[in-house]
Amino acid sequence: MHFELTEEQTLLENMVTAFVRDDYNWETREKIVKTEEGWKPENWSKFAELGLLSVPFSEDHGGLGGTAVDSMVVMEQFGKGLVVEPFMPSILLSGNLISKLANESQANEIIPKIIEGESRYVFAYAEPQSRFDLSDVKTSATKDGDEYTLNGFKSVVFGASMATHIIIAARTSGDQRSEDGITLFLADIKSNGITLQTYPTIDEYRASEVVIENLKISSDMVLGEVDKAYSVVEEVIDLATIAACSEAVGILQVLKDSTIDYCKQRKQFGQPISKNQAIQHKLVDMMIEYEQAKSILYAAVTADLSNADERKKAVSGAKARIGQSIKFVGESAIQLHGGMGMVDEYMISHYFKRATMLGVLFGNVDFHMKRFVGLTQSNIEPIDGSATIRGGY
Amino acid sequence: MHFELTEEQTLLENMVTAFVRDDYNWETREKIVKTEEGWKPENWSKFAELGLLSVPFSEDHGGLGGTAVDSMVVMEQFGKGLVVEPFMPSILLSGNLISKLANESQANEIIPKIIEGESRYVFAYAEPQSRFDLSDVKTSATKDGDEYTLNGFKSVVFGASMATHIIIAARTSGDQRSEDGITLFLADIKSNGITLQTYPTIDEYRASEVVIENLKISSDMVLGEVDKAYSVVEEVIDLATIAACSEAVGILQVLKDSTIDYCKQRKQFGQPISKNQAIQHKLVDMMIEYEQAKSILYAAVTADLSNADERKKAVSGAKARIGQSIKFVGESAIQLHGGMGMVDEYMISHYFKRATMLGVLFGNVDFHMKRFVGLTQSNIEPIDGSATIRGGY
Amino acid sequence: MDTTFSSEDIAFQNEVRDFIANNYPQSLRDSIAEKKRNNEELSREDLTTWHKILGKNKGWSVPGWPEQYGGAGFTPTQKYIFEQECARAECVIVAPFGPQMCAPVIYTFGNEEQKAKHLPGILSGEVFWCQGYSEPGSGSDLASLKTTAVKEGDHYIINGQKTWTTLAQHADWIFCLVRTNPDAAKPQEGISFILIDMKTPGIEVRPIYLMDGINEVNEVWFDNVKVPAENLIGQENMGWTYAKFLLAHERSGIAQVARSKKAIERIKQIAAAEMSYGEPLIQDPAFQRKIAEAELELTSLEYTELRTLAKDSAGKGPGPESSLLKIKGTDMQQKLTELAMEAVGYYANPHMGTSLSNEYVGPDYSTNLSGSYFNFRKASIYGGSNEIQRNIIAKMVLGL
Amino acid sequence: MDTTFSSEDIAFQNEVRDFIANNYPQSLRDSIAEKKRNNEELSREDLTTWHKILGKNKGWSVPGWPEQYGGAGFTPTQKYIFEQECARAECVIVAPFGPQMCAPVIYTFGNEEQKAKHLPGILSGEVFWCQGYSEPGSGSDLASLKTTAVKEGDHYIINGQKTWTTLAQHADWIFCLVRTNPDAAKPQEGISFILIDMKTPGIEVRPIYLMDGINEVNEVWFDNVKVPAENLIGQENMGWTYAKFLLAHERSGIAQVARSKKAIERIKQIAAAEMSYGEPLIQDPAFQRKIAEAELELTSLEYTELRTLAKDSAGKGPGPESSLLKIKGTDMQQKLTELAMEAVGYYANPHMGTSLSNEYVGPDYSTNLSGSYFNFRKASIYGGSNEIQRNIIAKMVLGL
Repeated sequence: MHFELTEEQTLLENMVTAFVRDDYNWETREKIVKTEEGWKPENWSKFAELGLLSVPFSEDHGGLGGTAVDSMVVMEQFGKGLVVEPFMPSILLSGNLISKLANESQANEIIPKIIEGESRYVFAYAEPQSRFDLSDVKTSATKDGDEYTLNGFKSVVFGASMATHIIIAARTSGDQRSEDGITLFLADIKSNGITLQTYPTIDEYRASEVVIENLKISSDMVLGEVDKAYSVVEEVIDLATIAACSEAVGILQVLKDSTIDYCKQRKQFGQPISKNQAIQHKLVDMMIEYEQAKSILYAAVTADLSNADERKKAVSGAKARIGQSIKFVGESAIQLHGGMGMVDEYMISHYFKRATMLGVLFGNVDFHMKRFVGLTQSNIEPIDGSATIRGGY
Repeated sequence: MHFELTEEQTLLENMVTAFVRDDYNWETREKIVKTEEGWKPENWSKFAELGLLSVPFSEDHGGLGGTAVDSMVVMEQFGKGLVVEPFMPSILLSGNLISKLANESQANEIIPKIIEGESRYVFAYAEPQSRFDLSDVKTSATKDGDEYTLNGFKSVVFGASMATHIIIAARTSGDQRSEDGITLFLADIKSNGITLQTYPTIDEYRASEVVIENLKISSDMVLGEVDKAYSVVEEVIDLATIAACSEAVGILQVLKDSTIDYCKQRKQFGQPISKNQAIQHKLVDMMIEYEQAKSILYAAVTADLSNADERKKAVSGAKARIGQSIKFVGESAIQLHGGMGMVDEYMISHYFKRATMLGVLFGNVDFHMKRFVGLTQSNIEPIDGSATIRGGY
Repeated sequence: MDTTFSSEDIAFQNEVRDFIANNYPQSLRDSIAEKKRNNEELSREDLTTWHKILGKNKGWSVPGWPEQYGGAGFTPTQKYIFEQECARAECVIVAPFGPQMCAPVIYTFGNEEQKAKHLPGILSGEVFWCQGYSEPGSGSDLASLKTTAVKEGDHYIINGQKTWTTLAQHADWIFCLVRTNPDAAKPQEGISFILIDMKTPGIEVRPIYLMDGINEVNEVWFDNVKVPAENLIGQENMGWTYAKFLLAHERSGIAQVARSKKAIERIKQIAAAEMSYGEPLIQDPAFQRKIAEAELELTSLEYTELRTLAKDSAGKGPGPESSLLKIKGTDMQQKLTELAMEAVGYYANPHMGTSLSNEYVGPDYSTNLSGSYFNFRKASIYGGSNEIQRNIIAKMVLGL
Repeated sequence: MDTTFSSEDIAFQNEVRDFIANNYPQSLRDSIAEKKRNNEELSREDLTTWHKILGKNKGWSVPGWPEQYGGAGFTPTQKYIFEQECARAECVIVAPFGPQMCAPVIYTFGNEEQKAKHLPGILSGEVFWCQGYSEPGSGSDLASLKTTAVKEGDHYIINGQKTWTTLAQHADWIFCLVRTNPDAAKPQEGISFILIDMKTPGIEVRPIYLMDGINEVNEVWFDNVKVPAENLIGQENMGWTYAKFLLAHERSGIAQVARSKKAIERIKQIAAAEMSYGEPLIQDPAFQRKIAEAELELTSLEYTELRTLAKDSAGKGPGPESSLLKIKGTDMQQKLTELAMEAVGYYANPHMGTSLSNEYVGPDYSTNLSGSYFNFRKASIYGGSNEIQRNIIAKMVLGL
């Protein structure tokens, strides 16, 4: 039993750490997020060079065959740098879907282009009414001969404006909320029938609303089995959720450490504010919350993720618990920074905003608590307590 | 708009305060709770003399016609003294039921005896499976001619061992949890068919399990209308809940004030522990919690309690919110007292225990939150947000 | 004990309600709604139109002033009713810097000339004020301020920098704490209170953008700014006394109960519109519980405020207990912006009102809810952080 | 990164599991269950039977001791597995005063005679120890202790009073901190560490009853108690150093994760048995949420402990981060006693085990759950209050 990284993982970590340190300092990032596009395509080429884009793919397809620990290693460091390039949506989410579902000809066509940095896919799953429920899909796909026609609306698709292709979850049968009847479709994002409304997010990423009107897709472009996408979608979103947790833990570390440093330097009433016991105890609680968040992330990445029940429990548990840490550590960081915490100019507020939005991504605390309850509190055998009750009620 | 007491209420308050101060100091109380009976019947005579036993009854029946404010005034002071005599169960609960439901002949028979201190009623409503749900009644009453036969089990009836009579809620029709079909019966507590198992409670009161086996009750002894007791029971329990809140607020004041005093006196590392900022802020939060508890109690007693919806909302709101204060103020009081807070010998632990048990009485935080939600979050008109969504989802 | 209003109070409530219904301009309502959706700052016109209308109606723009200065002379209960009605009708808030903050200092400690010169413009809303207290590095330790005022003849020469100056970009005048005696034994003792025309040469206002992208606060720089000595309030080096007086004033009304009630109402309506697992979110027990907890906390706070008010009406003065209203009031505002953001799920993400946001997305009601959440983190920081408020209660109320 | 056990560890786990299954006496289980229902204190026999059985099995009663003293010499992972298995099987806890607290001081700082005299009895469970640290008024400021030891020839004469002495009523020996130099520059510098036979004339044990009515802790009075000088550990006036060493030892294992897991399991079973609105309580969303939050907090804590353990295995030592385990571990124990009490509704009220409680009432599982809740408030007070633990982290870990 140990929590050390393997040699390969350490190399990966050092590589990403070096990228963030050398190519992604605060000024560089500030410039990137202020561009119209909101990312720097050269960084994507850099990721390709570093081999990062191959993380989720099997070694057969030239990939790294990465585990949850590999994703964690990358995302924790990306979190520390607030890296905005669409690594999570395009590689850990869409890439993983393709890795798991593409047939041999699709895989041979698509995967090399992703690894080389030529293609970027995004996955459009959420809809305005679905909230975090992956089975709530209204976007319809109706078949006519060899072709499907899709109509619908997908909301808040991160990285869509940076993508070359899109994977759309659409309903091919069943009721609006049934798990059965969901099918995935691959399409060029510039296809007729797809319109993007792109906007910056509050944490300076880019997302798009995707309007789908009479989009024609050949049945070759179905990804995986017709009607049967749900369980893989759930699995891949779960793994991406671990990635989101990892990014959050990286950010929490920055929030905690920066706040400790700030309180040591900031003087009021003639002494560093860190000399106030009330502030000391709050900093201790931030540290505890960070450690607890990191611990439950470790619990998730070392769980048996190949077992669906174990995976769901580990993922929802981590996302719910880390969501609580985000709120406490984030709000405390701003409070202890005082006015400096409020301003756009100083970096702490950006970490707070990103952490908060990661709390929403793939489901917030309430959503994952409820899912965790469903997995851990059903079929409990009641204890027998009747022996001492008289009167035989 | 004002929060002053009337002249009569001030007199009442002074009277009860004097009783607690003069006749109920800590040593006296300690002796009382250690007796087998767990109360001092002489105090009941004293209450009769002071006119306290007439609080809930109408002036027509020689009562005070007391309001929720009158109950509050008495119970807040009783709370400060941790008075164990069964004023709440016998007067504010059972007395009020009789006041509202007794027919003229019952009233003439019963009420004078209560006011004189000769009779004490208790109300048996809870059952092992009912938790806080007043409509969940399994105890059955079947009619045969002019007589009912009751069978069942009532749990945790406070003050039963001190009572002369009992009011039993029993099911005369309907399903186990239906509001309709509940009837109240008056009985001598020494009747054949009633067995009490009496025990001390963790906070040194007395309660009893009541086993009812083939108890015969004449139909003259039905209190109120057959099958229709539920709504009055709910109302009377609601008013008693305000009394429980009032007692709790009195206790919270003692917990808060004693803790402040203790922290000012207790020295560690060469200074009073109240000089530690972390302790100061905790004391401030205790004070805030106390003030907020007192405020929502005031909101409850000044609400329009004659309107059933307003009453339920005000009562459940107060009980839920005060339940939160009890936990915070109580636990903090013990923590800040350190070892001294843990011991049976020192009075603070007794206040903590009583406050905690008042948090359970008539329903805990979760129960009243749920009831409050039902009253305040149904039939909300959704806001229209569709204007800016494209694609007509 | 009686929380019903007297018939006079009810008549007053009706008067206020009617006045708002008949006089609050729809155009103002539209303008503000539009800017909210665009995440844009309000214009000076947005900020002052309602102030001016109230100013023409029996001094309602300055409810707390004594009648001799043209104030409404409201009783505490009337003030409460007035605030409640304005919140219910979602009227824009009248900026407090002139009416509630500077003016009480002027009419309490100023001379007749100062009263005559400044009070009418504050009452009418023609003259817009801002507050020059905080400085870089001073924070809650206000007395450490460094901006200097050196007397030269009949002028003071001001040098230094103020920060976190709310709405300075619109202000005609600023009231400042400045250091007139750098050698005083205690830092509090060398401070003066002075009024400065923002058009005076040497003043520069630089915007600060908060984390939601809004320019609400500013830096104000003073470079050899020449201010007539007659603008000094009261006595030189007595500014700290006036500032403390003002701080007590500032805290009243800070609980913002009526506005928070309105916010809860809106959150419920949003939660009734948003779907979760195929049902309205308002049927989700976890979300229900949070709304209920907020509602109960607010009811408690409302009665805590009413109790303070009753004490105030009885002439006992609010006292340092008002720190409690600041702590709980801001907790509440923060909790409610959080709940609103949470209600809209993924639609917390879009950031409207930047140069890059072209079209609205998401349901109307979702626009910039996360921005509000982030913006309101300020509430527990400004006006004396909530930690400082706890220190005040510990010392002044509990005697620790 | 790998949290699976090695095959050696799994073999060890099976060995422990089998040993418990074959050797933990059913009569002990019954006796403890009966006392729990009666809210009675455990007898010395209840407390030591299992200790004695473990002592005969390769030093399992003292897992942390080096093998040279007969200890099991467990690796940190083995210790973890051992504790987990004991908790799973609900074995009675081996009192830590001898094995985990006094013994490490003896074998680290004591002389050979002391080791030979005391260690075997501690290992075997024949000799029961208690800890004489706290005094009235000292609390978390341990160094302020007043009990004096004055050297007279080859004896010390001890006078003073210890308090909160857990299980002193059963103890054969007590290890004490005493003041040997009242004139030392700092209070810490005049303290010595001494072992005292409880049968020595002049010692009186007076019971303290906690708020659940249980006599778990005691006062121990010393009236001219004559203790041989050879009972002094290490050097005179160096006791504070040994005490600090001991405190670090005391905190390991304080997280009590395995026991808390068992407690959550039981709470779920109780909630499945209790009814609320005609459904099992475990279907109530508010209660579900609380269980889930506790469970997740515990998983986090488990991995925080495992991370500390991994660091420990790598020879880096646990360090003051173990204060975190104390804080969160005791929070968890308190939360779980609260949930259990809450689960049984009105049946939190009955107080069994008093002279006035004749019959059991309520469901079996409800007995004295409120007593546990009240009793466990101690957990955040003893062993250095959780406030003190936060001070330690602030200073030692965060460098504030």
